[in-house]
Amino acid sequence: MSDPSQEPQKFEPRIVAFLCKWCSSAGSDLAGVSRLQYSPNATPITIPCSGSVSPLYILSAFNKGADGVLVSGCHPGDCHYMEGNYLARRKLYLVKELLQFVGLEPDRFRMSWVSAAEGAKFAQVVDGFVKDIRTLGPQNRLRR
Amino acid sequence: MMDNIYLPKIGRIAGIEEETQGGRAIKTFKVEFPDGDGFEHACGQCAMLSIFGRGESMISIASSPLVKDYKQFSIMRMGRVTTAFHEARIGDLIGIRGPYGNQFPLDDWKGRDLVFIGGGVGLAPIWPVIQTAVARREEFGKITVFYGARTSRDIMYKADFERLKGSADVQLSVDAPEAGWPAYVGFVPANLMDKAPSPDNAIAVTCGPPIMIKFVIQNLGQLGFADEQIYTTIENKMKCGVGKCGRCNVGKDYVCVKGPVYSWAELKSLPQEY
Amino acid sequence: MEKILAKEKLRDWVASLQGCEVHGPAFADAVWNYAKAEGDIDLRHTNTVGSVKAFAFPQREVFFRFEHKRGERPSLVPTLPEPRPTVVFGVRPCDGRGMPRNDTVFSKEFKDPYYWARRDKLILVGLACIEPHSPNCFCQAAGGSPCSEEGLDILMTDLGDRYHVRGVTAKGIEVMERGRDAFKEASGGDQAAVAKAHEAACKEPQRTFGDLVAIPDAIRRNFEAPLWDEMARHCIGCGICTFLCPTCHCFDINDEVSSPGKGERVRTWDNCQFPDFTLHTSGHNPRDNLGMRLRQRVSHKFLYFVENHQTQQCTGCGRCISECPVGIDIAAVLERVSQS
Amino acid sequence: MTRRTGVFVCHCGKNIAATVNVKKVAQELAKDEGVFFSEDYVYMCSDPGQGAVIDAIKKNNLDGMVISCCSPNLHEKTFRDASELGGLNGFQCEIANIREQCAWVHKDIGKATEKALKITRAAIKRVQRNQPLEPIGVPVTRRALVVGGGIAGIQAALDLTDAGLDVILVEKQATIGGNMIKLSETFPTLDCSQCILSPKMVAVSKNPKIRLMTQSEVESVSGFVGNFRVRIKTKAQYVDPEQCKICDDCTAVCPVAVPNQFDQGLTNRRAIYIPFAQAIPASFNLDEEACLGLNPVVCGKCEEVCEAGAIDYDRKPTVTEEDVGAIIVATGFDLYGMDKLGEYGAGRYKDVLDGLQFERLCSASGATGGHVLRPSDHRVPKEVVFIQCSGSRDPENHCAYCSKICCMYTAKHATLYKHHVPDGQAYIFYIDIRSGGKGYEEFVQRTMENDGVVYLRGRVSKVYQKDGKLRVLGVDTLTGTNVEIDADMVVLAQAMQPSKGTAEIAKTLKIGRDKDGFLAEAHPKLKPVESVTAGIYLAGAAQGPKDIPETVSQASAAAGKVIALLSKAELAHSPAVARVREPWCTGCEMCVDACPFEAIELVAGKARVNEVLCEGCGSCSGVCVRSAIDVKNVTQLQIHEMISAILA
Amino acid sequence: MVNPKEIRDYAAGLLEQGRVKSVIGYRRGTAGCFAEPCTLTEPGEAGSLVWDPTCLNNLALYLVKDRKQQAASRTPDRRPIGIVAKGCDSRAVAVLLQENYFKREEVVVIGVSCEGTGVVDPRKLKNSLKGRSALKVEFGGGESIRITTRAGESELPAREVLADRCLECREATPKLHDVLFGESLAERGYDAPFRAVKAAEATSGEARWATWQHHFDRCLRCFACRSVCPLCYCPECVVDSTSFVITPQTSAEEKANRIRWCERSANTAESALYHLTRAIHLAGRCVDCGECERVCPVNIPLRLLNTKLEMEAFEQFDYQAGRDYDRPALISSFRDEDPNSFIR
Ligand SMILES: Cc1cc2nc3c(=O)[nH]c(=O)nc-3n(C[C@H](O)[C@H](O)[C@H](O)COP(=O)(O)OP(=O)(O)OC[C@H]3O[C@@H](n4cnc5c(N)ncnc54)[C@H](O)[C@@H]3O)c2cc1C
Ligand SMILES: Cc1cc2nc3c(=O)[nH]c(=O)nc-3n(C[C@H](O)[C@H](O)[C@H](O)COP(=O)(O)OP(=O)(O)OC[C@H]3O[C@@H](n4cnc5c(N)ncnc54)[C@H](O)[C@@H]3O)c2cc1C
Ligand code: SF4
Ligand code: SF4
Ligand code: SF4
Ligand code: SF4
Ligand code: SF4
Ligand code: SF4
Repeated sequence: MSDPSQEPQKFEPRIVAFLCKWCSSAGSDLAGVSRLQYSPNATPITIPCSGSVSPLYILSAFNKGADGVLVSGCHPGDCHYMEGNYLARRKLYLVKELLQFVGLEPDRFRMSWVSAAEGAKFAQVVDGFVKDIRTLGPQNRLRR
Repeated sequence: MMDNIYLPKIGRIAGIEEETQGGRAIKTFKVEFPDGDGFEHACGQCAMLSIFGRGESMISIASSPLVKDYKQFSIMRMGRVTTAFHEARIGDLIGIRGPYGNQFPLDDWKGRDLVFIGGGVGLAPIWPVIQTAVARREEFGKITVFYGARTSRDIMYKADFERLKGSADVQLSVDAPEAGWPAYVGFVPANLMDKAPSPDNAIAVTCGPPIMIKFVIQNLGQLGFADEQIYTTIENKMKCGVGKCGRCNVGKDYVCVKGPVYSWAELKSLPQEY
Repeated sequence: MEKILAKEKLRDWVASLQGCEVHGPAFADAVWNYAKAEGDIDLRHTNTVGSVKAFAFPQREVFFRFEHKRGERPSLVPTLPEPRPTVVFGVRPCDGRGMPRNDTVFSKEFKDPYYWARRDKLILVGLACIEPHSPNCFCQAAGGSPCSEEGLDILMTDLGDRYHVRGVTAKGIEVMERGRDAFKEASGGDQAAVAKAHEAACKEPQRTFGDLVAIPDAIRRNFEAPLWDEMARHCIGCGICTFLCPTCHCFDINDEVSSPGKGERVRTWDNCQFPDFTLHTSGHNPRDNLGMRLRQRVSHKFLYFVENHQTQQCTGCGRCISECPVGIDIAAVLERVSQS
Repeated sequence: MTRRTGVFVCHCGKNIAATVNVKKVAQELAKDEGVFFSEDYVYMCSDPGQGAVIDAIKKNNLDGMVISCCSPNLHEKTFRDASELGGLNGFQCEIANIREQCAWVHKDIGKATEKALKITRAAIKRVQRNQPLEPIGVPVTRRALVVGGGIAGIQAALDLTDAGLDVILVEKQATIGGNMIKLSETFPTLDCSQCILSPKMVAVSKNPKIRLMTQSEVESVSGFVGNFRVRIKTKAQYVDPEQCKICDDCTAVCPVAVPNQFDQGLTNRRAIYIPFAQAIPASFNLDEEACLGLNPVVCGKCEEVCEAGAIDYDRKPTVTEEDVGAIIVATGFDLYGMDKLGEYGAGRYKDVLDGLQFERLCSASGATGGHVLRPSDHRVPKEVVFIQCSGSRDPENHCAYCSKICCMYTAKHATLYKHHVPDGQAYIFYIDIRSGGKGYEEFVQRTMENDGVVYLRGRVSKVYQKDGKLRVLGVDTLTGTNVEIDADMVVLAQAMQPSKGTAEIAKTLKIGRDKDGFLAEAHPKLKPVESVTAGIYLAGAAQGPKDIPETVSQASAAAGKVIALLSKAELAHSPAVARVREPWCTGCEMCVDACPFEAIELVAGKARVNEVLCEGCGSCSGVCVRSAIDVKNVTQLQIHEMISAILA
Repeated sequence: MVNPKEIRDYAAGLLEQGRVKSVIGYRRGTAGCFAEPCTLTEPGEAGSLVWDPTCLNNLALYLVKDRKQQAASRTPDRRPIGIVAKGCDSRAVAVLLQENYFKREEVVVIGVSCEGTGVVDPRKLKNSLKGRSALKVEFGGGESIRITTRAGESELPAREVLADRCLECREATPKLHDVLFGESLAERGYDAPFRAVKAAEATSGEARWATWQHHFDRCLRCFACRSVCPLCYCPECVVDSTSFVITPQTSAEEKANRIRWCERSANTAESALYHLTRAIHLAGRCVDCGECERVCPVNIPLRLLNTKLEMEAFEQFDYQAGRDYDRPALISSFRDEDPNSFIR
């Protein structure tokens, strides 16, 4: 293998994290303010609401070589836009089921609820996710 | 080993001229061959230009074959590749392969009057013929160049037109009435009828938007030009440029090889799929 | 060269082809298609769904890899294939006849190095069609025959318990030489049996349509006729007909980018039935309806190719009829055109 | 697409530079497509830093700017303003957060630098496709709606009229006053609640700028900040308040008796009643659920005796539509249900009282004329146990939160009890004493010291009846001993919870609630009186447990916000709204269904976004299979390019 | 059993009375024994209509095509169209109505019940005839199919040759119709719905990936599956690059910036992206007509992807495409009790 990131010992998971601006992105800010240390493998993309996440974003990220994709939004009932996260939940449930159905490892796609107050939870979600993906190794199934 | 017909040479953008502005702006690019592997071309031929990562586009070589150290391309911003060109900077390296297509049979036209009728970016494909004819001025009769654009700001090659005026009869026109515009106001076909060049021993070459070409050819017919006296180019979608990929196919011709230059007589025998 | 191969010896012949890639028909996922052969080759196949053209003209061909950072010189790495000799078994005569037609296209004016890199290494072992494989076969109407050798390097004929194997080209004979231990000499009786089998095969009923020679004129005559629109009315523009066709060769070229400025320039199959095939960037589309596209497909095969190369660009394999999801039937189209 | 992007990478002193190699980030990015300027700087948000932004834009003729620094929540505005000064549209500036989301949370310099690069690249991709946008101007209606007529609503309404605004005050009950009007005296000063509230209530009724609508509720709301349209439903007004003379003749003949809510059920009232003497509006009311007369065959007595002719059984509920520019929600609280506190004998024993019942017992206008008597036998209770945190701070069984005011009102109750029954003994079970507030701690100390109230730290496990007494079992965790008290009365200091009306109004107004059901503020610290929906504000106990001074401050603050909002002729609405790509839209209406703000409708078979209603959440683009709708500046194209940039 | 003559008479009647501009139905094709779609415009043509187990196509597709044609036409003809509809075709019409693709009064649904059978799977048929071709395929009555080959006539249990979609069909009688021919059978003795999906789910993730990798790898990207789907009517498909909307208003910017989610290359990753996106786009919309799977020249079991999501829609969200067409679409609605436990 020519790509060093693909070697097991050097494997650094590449994760795209879609964070809603109101809760999860704010939660990650809080993690920062609290100086909580967590894995640097998840790069955030801030979006207005988890409801705006099109399934294509997730599929495309895997297609472009993401080892894991995280979508994080406000807890049910807390959506800044009231309903966006409920729409996200239903839609992404289907995405998750579908990915699993074709045999992508279930741990590669994660969704979480992280509120603006849950800095620690954010750090823990990322760490847990990175850990799971490290055990899985590089994602080569849906990757170009 | 066989030539790799799909592998471009490297070209360097040596100059960028903004011809017109707006949604469908035109820029003229001077392309040099830094590796010294440039090629010769004939009037009317084209080249496949590419920006790596964006794709390839077939573009007419707008400079005269007599100019050897660079080639010039006038590109209208239309889509993906052409936009990438419009975003390029001087010094950028690009891909170029060619030359492709047939040519205007300029040598057959010796001693005849030449009437060029261009519109918009359609001037580019016939520009090298005009340039060459003017350079070999004594070999031809009267040279008239009709060119029309939407407004005076949309006129390409403004500076060159000034120079051209010495050797050819230049008939400019704009579609929209403009204060202080010294020449014709109206569409190119109308200007053509207005000036009514004589068909005797003449060749007419036209290129421009399809609708313009249609009326120009109609009007040339009315002026007495025979189908064999009229030349134009057709620009079907092209991908390979080497007569294989199939999309420029019109009737039995792969336009990238058999075209893009056609006499109206030849074109009439092909299906109207262009 | 003519030989006899006992059916159980096919294995040995295949085994003798070390250093070659061997492909043959295989039945999987409820369809027959070519697959890499491991050991035995099952030659009980009807025609494969995909045609043999893909061995020289694969659906995806990388022309070159590029990497281009701003201000730096782009690096272009051509990826000319360097295949091992590839022997394909079980090629039906219709597919065999397709190859010379493709050779023409990929040679005329400009020689296509990618096609030829593969083509030069390709050895086609044909299998005569003792009976037609679908109600839609029309190789004879298309100027061929169920036992045609055209385009094949070797032609095999099933004689029940054994194959008759004829080396057609030098390449083919060489391949037979390599497996010489598997073969027996063909006797006079064998030759008679083959001739008889071929004769019988040619008598099997097939689809027909008017006179092949008259068709170019018929198309010219009907070029503007409404029949194209009528016949294409239910076409869904999927292009299955052309993707599966042994002679359709249109393609697209795109830059596939993995990160900015880095990627591959790739050729992929394309076809004239897709709506954007001829779409100009301006939005103008010279063939913007299904009727025109059907006419193009038929005309290209039975008129333009004939004008340019004096032969049809259709070998009557019948795939486009059998696999068309909505029953659009080139034989029926030709029949109607001839009669109008 | 912008083609000339500039990048600044901030050191933030050592905050970023300690973990991110900012120089390297800036240098690498300089090579990226479209980047014409890339530098690092020690403090971007300083004046010179902002100056550098302006200079860089002007000198390099930039049309996009990325500042790679701290969270956009902190300085997005700063740098957008600076970019504007440099001649860009604010939206042509984006922030890449490499401090909170990178430098502060990682240690490995190499990895943090790599991540900072990715984050910034993504921001570059975004900014390169940002459109310059201008805020959308929306004209406003200079009128406000206040929902809830407790002290919060009353205060807000009065403040608004002081600024010359018209107000509609909607109250569900027959009178305004809310819970506060039921209180006897108020901590820490022990002034009489009615004495301080009644004048304000009268001021409301006399104020020509306030339209008071009691027995009314908001049925629906449409529109958006500055331009809401509300439908208000008013119960049938069987007694015309204009004509009612408050002569009380009707109650004398009414045969129906029902528990009086104003007295927390300690007394009864008739079906025709006035909640209390100082009720506003000053009028009798007919309780339609209780009244028999709505079926005239059965009764009809009150109409016969009413000389003023104020009673009309045929009245129907009415619905009024009003336009308002802003809304204040002040729907208050309910006490945590007695039914859920069975362990304390609540609901089972008459002498286990809720906090407000005890207020009514102490109140001069209350059930017992201001004497503290046991409801069961009207005897003076000699030993009273007060249980704090009844239902609060108990995440397993009840509410997790601290109700904040119970410590104080229990101290007050004990004090009041001692004032009424000087020889009685008060016990208070508590977990902690929380007495933050001006004069509060002193008040509690006085209660302990001067009034000899026994404070027992610990929980009560059980209350049951034994020999006519209430036996209270508990532990004193300070001494570690079990405590048993035979009390005459037990008073619970229950949690405050959002009133039932709060849940309803949150649904109607589509404003969020927190996990406990209180109305959610837009930001817990910086926007405590704003709801998440522009133009809707929060006041009082509906937003969280609070006492009167806090309620009043928040009400005035909300009123202040509304006054500021409505002082402009036009409001600016965020222009980052959805946009339909019409040729792609087939009018399938999925986005219409998904939009939480009803901002999309079909016009001639295509989706059309009402830009003023759209909040830019992107729910629409998340469901459109054709990608025919996008939120400006967070388009699918941008996200696609950001994903590519991150994974490159 | 449905008498095709009744359908013919009804169709002729519609055309005669001018109630419709055309009737979309099936007629005998020239390619083998299978029926092909036809569009009748004259009452006299109605005699060519057929109804048998070779009426494979989902004709709702042609309502979509007509709608597109009319939208592009300068003189649109929006008179109603009649359509012969099986259960699945009728469900597709229902979803199209739900999505406002046309109005109820623009279509006359001539419902035909599949009763005890349905349509054959040409590959199963070919297989059970050992590679020979059938000359004629008819309903045999009850749950059987009568087949004529050169060797003569024989009757096969329908279960052997019926398409998988028909074996799992939950609604063989069109619910949405203007007229209905044939009996509505509540129970058919075939497979339980989602049988195939459930079987696939019972295998391991590794095994499922092996299967799907194999299939994605084989895909030719002819897009026939998309082109044939009546619900894939998007003017420009986001994952199929063969259609491209250009209007006079489309700017160079827009053309240059069209997102190419999916490359044209037929390789595993791109095909996976294509198929997964399509499956998600059809969640709550796919009516399980099975057309995508049928037309696939290399027989990729696409139906599984769609029915997997239909199963989730049904089991988790109580939603069924084509049944719940008066409700908001599956993915633009939600319930408080939607699955939540997968979220961490
Ligand atoms: C003979 C001839 C001569 C011509 N001469 C001139 C001339 O002199 N001057 C001039 O201005 N024009 C000329 N043209 C026209 C010119 O070729 C077209 O305008 C040009 O090719 C348009 O290309 P584009 O990239 O801008 O358009 P697009 O149509 O946007 O794209 C071009 C290619 O990129 C691919 N593509 C599109 N979208 C994507 C995507 N999202 N991801 C990956 N790939 C994508 C497409 O497959 C397409 O093939 C000539 C044409 C012909 C045939
Ligand atoms: C036992 C007890 C003792 C207390 N003692 C003190 C004290 O001594 N000192 C002190 O500072 N604080 C004290 N408080 C706190 C004080 O009562 C509150 O801070 C105050 O009443 C809150 O006022 P509010 O206007 O927010 O709510 P509320 O008083 O509850 O008023 C809300 C009003 O809104 C109405 N409403 C509800 N829903 C709707 C709807 N959907 N539509 C229309 N109207 C609606 C209600 O009918 C009510 O009139 C005490 C609280 C309790 C429980
Ligand atoms: S296979 Fe059939 S439907 Fe598909 S494009 Fe060809 S003719 Fe049309
Ligand atoms: S979801 Fe998309 S296609 Fe459907 S109406 Fe909305 S924008 Fe149009
Ligand atoms: S972004 Fe879309 S869904 Fe959200 S408010 Fe705007 S229109 Fe509604
Ligand atoms: S029909 Fe089959 S081969 Fe064609 S794109 Fe669909 S899955 Fe692929
Ligand atoms: S796959 Fe999606 S975008 Fe493509 S046509 Fe189907 S529904 Fe539309
Ligand atoms: S996805 Fe397949 S089964 Fe579903 S409606 Fe479309 S074509 Fe029919």
